[in-house]
Amino acid sequence: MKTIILRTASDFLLPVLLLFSLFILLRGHYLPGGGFIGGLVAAIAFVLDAFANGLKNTKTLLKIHPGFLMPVGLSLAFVSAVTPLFFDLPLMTGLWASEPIPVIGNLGSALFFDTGVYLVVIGASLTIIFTISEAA
Amino acid sequence: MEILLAVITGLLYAAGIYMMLRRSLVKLILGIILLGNGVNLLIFLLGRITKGKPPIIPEEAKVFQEIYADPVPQALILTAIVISFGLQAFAIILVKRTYKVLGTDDLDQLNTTDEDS
Amino acid sequence: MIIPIFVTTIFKSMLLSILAGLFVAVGLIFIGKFIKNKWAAVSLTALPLGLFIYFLNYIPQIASGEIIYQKISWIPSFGVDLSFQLDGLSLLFSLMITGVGTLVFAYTSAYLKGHEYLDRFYAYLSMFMAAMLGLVLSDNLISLFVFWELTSISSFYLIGFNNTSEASRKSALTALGITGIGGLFLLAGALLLGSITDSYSIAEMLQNKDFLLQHEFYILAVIFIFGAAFTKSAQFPFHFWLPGAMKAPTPVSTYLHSATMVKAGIYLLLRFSPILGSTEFWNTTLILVGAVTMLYSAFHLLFRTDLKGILAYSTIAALGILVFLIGLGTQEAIIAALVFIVVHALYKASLFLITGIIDHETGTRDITKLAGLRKVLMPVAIAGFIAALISGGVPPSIGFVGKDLIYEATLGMPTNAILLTVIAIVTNILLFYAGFVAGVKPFTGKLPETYEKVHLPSWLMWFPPLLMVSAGMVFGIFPQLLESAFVGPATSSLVNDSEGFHLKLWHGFNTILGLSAITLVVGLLLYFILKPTHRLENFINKLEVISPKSILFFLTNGFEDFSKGWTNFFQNGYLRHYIATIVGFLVVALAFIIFSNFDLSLDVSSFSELTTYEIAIAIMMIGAVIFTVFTNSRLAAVASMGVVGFAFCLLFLFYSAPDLAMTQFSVDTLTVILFVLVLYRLPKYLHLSKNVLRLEHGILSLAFGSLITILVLKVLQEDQNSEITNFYAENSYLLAKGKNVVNVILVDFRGVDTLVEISVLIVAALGVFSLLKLRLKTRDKK
Amino acid sequence: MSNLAILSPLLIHLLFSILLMFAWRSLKWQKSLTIIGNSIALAASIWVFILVYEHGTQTVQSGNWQAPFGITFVGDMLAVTLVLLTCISGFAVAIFSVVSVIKARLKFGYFSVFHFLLMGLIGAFLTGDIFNLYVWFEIIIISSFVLISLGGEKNQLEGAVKYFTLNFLASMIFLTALGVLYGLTGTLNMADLSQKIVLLENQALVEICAVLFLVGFGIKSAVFPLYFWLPASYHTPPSAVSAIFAGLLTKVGVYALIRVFTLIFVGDLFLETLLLSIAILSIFSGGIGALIQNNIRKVFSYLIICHIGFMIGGLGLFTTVAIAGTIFYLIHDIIVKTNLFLISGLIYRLRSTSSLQKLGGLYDQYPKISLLLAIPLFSLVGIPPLSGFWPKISLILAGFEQQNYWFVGAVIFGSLITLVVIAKVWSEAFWKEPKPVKKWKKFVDFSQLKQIQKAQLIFPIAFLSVVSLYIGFGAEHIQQLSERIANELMDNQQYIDAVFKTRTDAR
Repeated sequence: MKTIILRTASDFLLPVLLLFSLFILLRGHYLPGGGFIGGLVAAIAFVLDAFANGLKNTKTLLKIHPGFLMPVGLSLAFVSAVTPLFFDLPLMTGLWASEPIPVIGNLGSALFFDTGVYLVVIGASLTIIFTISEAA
Repeated sequence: MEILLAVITGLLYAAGIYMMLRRSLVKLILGIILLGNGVNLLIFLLGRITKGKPPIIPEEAKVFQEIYADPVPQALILTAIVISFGLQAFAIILVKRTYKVLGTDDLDQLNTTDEDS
Repeated sequence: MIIPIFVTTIFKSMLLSILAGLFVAVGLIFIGKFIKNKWAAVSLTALPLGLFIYFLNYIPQIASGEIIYQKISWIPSFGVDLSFQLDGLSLLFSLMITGVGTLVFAYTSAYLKGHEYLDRFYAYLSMFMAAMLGLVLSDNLISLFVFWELTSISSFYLIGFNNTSEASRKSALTALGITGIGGLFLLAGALLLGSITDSYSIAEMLQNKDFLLQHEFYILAVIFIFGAAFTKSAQFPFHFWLPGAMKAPTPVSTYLHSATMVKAGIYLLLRFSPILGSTEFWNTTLILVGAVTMLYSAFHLLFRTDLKGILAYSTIAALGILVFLIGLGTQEAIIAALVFIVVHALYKASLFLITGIIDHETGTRDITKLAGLRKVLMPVAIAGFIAALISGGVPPSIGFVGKDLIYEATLGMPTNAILLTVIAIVTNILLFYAGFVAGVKPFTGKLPETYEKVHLPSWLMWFPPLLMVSAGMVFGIFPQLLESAFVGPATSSLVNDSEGFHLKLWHGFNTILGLSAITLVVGLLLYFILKPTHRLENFINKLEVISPKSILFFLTNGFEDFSKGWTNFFQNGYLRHYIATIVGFLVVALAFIIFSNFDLSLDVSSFSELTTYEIAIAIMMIGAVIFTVFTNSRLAAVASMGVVGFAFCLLFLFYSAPDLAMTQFSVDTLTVILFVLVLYRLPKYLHLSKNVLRLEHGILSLAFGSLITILVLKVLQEDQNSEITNFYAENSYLLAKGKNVVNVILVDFRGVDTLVEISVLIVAALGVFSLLKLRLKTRDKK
Repeated sequence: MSNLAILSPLLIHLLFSILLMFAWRSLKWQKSLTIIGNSIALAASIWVFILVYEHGTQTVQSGNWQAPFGITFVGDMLAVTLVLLTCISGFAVAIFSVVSVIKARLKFGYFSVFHFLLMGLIGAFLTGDIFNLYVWFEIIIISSFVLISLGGEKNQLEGAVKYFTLNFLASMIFLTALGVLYGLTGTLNMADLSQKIVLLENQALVEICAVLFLVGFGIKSAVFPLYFWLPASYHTPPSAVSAIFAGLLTKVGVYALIRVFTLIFVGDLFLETLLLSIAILSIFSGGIGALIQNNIRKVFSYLIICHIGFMIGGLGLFTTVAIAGTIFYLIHDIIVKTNLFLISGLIYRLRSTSSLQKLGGLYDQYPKISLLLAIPLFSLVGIPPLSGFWPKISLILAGFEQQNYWFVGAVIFGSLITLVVIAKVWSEAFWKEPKPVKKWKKFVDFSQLKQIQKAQLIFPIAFLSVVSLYIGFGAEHIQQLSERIANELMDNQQYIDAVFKTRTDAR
């Protein structure tokens, strides 16, 4: 699998795909996309990289164990879900910044939530795939 | 088209169940995936299908002006797909591990826990 | 709420009298080890003795016709309360329970001296006594049932007291099983009666008597009550648990299985005879069952050589007599029954205690080996002799009075008087024999050498039986004592008009005296002629094959085989069998509804047209599915699965679901990667199933698939107008500030779904991780 | 305030599962955290229970979207009672796990998944949205898959494959039913469904939908003829895991059946007959299955099936009295069944076997523990006045009222067979002389444990036994509660009103 072409391509592809996944995440509120799809795309990017450069390289590139992303992402989602409770609003109530921000548009708790989803999806998918590749 | 899709739905259910009824662990997984797809299609179809009108509000507008596809089933299916992914991944690993520990792919060999001990 | 109730009412003494036993039982769990020295054990006797005296105090009040009623609210929602009624009948039983209890408690302290589990034994006995008191004092039928079950459980523990012996355990289980069935009958009966009369109070049922007798469920209620009474009081064909129960230590046999617990069924029948009695069904059934039980067990005792066996069968016979008398139902019969309850308690308890002494000192209960013990156990021999006299109805013992009453009752019957009397006489003759064999035979004749060194045990053991039989003689000579204190009040609570009837020892020369004489003479003859031998016992044991016990065991074995067959048929270990059953069940249910309700016509006008693209996608999908199912290559199957997935993407794209298409695409990619990673480690396909089975499964699957298709088409015919969709469309941007409605639903409208969904993913990942990384060594198990 | 209150036990469990993931490496932290988390959740659930008990049904419209547009959480009396019971069981099992589950398993996320499982259960009880219910079900089953296979022993895997497949099938059937329901009504909120479904012309389709739900939930609640996964798998994982499964997992299926058949599909004769038939057959099948087993945990597994029949039967009779009986039985059963499997774990620890043939002598060797164990065992049988007895009154009375003598007979049969089975267990495991057992080399016998560890094994059992005793002796309270719940269920307008009451003041 570790052909030169694939390796070169993936060196190039990984940042592009990651950027793309972020883009998908951010635009999700307006166009097709969102945390799930973004996360899955990012995961595929890393998987491709692992195929091309070997699991070890990808892992060093990642620096942290992908599993760590799961609690982090879930915490993010959890926090954005429970924050409204402190304003005496029900769980998951959307909170919005009063002014839209350029590029992203309206900034609200929904985006934090979606980012949490994004991280969890990356973490979970990579944990699954990496564990299997190590064991296989 | 709905008729054709309804038939395909039925076919996916039938194929899923048939594969689950086989003795091979691999076929069991394939059956599970097929059945999952069948269910997704059923929900999609029963949410009434619409061609070429994605549920995205046009850039200039604030509400929909014309007919659009029902977004609710789409959201449900999206959730279901991701959940199924988790379950299927787990199932694949479970099968792999089972094969490794038991040394067989034959489901009929997996009946010691039902025997009286 | 519960606590105040108990605090305010704890001093209402009747509840306390019951709780006392339970407190002692619980206390013994914790301080049990201190009672193992002899005097501590004796001091426990203070419990029944105190209660006995307490109940004695009530005699004047009750005799004057008063009924003491106490009620403590417990579970009003169910109409269940702790209401106690002390009338003549309850008082008679309470005195018997506590009186015999006192003697048994004292006896036990010597009988089981130094036993490792003496504390447990006392705990069980105390619990039993409490339960039994509760049973006879309860006015509420449900709380009566509560205590009824407690007696069964205590009995289970007492029979299984020697728990390392398999026979003990088996007997305990049998007894519990039989009385358990009875208990459930009682529960059903109680609930039925309660729902008919709208109250569980026995006193209130008595008020509604006429209504009950007319009710369509009268027979059913009676059957339930009979079921309870017959099992508890060991009536044919449920009698066999009682001889088995003799595995328990002798004090238990004395207390539970002759004097008190087995009389609970009798108590129930007596209690209900004013309410449900006096119908033909009631009387006939009781007479029949009683008579069969009497004769059957009286006949059986002839062949026994084990002293406790003889006593067990004679107890069953006595219980039969009681049921029989209640069945006769006349005033004379009820009085006879009440007197006989006391008589029987006195002599049978004594005989059991005596047997216990013999067993304890000589180590055997085999009647063929025992003789001449009077030389070493004189006081016991005296007690035995008197007990035999009472049992045989020899004047001037109270037994004579009792027997007279029985004959009087049978002779007084308007129909079949002769037949009934003959049955009673035959039984009495055999009981006479039993009493003499148990009470006299071991003490007469020549003392075998082996027993010369036997010596008299502690007075705690021989004094109780002596006391009881003495009471029997005193009552015989002064029957009015018995009448005023015990039988009179009890009679008045059961019979409307009890005036003008008095117990007498001497009625003058009449037919009844003649019958008594016949009983006496024939019984004595039988005793001298018939010597129990093992040969006879073996002979009768061969007949056991057709006894109710064997039949029941045969049936339970059959039931067990059936259970195995049934369970293994359904739970046979084959996953495909399970799936097929479940899907089959679903298919049958769905098909039933579909074909009984639907016309299968279809209105196609609302459906969209077919285009070439769609047909192409459809063909691709169908082909891929079929290929997945039938290919022989795993890799090809996985690949065509992938094709199915990508066809889905196209479909989603085509039908306005871009988000779905993207998700499906990514997920599909990952799944295929996963599959490929794992697949190399898995074996190749084998052709495992037989073709017939494949065909069956194919038909089942296709049936299921077709039903789903029909269902889908039918649902598509209905109008659907989704209110929520419209709301989302209108407010997605205005309120939730998003234009991709699917995404807005996911993160806002239905964000909780998503929160849980990512948790699912996490757990799945954790599961995969642990499944692959965690390897337990076999030695690390659990 | 109510915004936070109803969901607090749920959020606490979620929070602690996150914290536990962060504390992945430290076993000590994991143990302390789980005990703290479960204690807080227990306290919170008591608070919620009292709140609802005093102020009536509470709702939370998540995202502040009014029903039926958002996901509504409904804390009615039934839901919060079950949440309370879940937290009680969870608390007991967590403490039991600390000692009884081996380190290797604990190191691989046992507690984290355990909290996810409890969260899922609580969510399933509270949610008022049918698709959300599906999602909660999924977190429950995936957690249970992980817990049942954690450790990957041979028989665990065998059990897990069956458990997985059949539960997955159940989920798919559930999802199918959901799709049909949405296709018919265009809504997912259960209160809304209840209103819309009666308006539908084609009631046969509704009936089909109900049958699909019945089968989907029926598999989860292990009724005849859908129970096969249960006896195949419940005895394979560590007993702490089986305990939480036995106590709660099948009951969540029962809960879903109760909810769906009192709120959405009401008064269909065919369905009631079907429910009653499977109830009677479950009692029968489970009872005779338990009779012939030798493994003590299998005996208990079959008893679960038997007693599920009692509850489903009460639902099938569909009168207030019967439903009250079902609810009472449910309350009793959750506590007792959890305890039973903890007991089986303790017995294993005492004797290193679960085989009835080899067990024995417990009563002689550990009399006080034995008497403690006798409480749940006899509660299960329903020896009056212990907890299992009282609901039978309601069930039998309802059976007489509806003149369904088959069901009355089945209840009596089930009670009798439970009595015989438990007496047999007692006689074999506690009375008989033990047979020699080959122990694993590393097996740590009870006597070798430290005092604190012994306490951690005994305390949960004692705690649950005390709860059982309370249910038995304080039956008046439980019955009043059950009747109240039954009345709420039979009059589903209350539920609907509670969901929609704030519709007017939407934001």
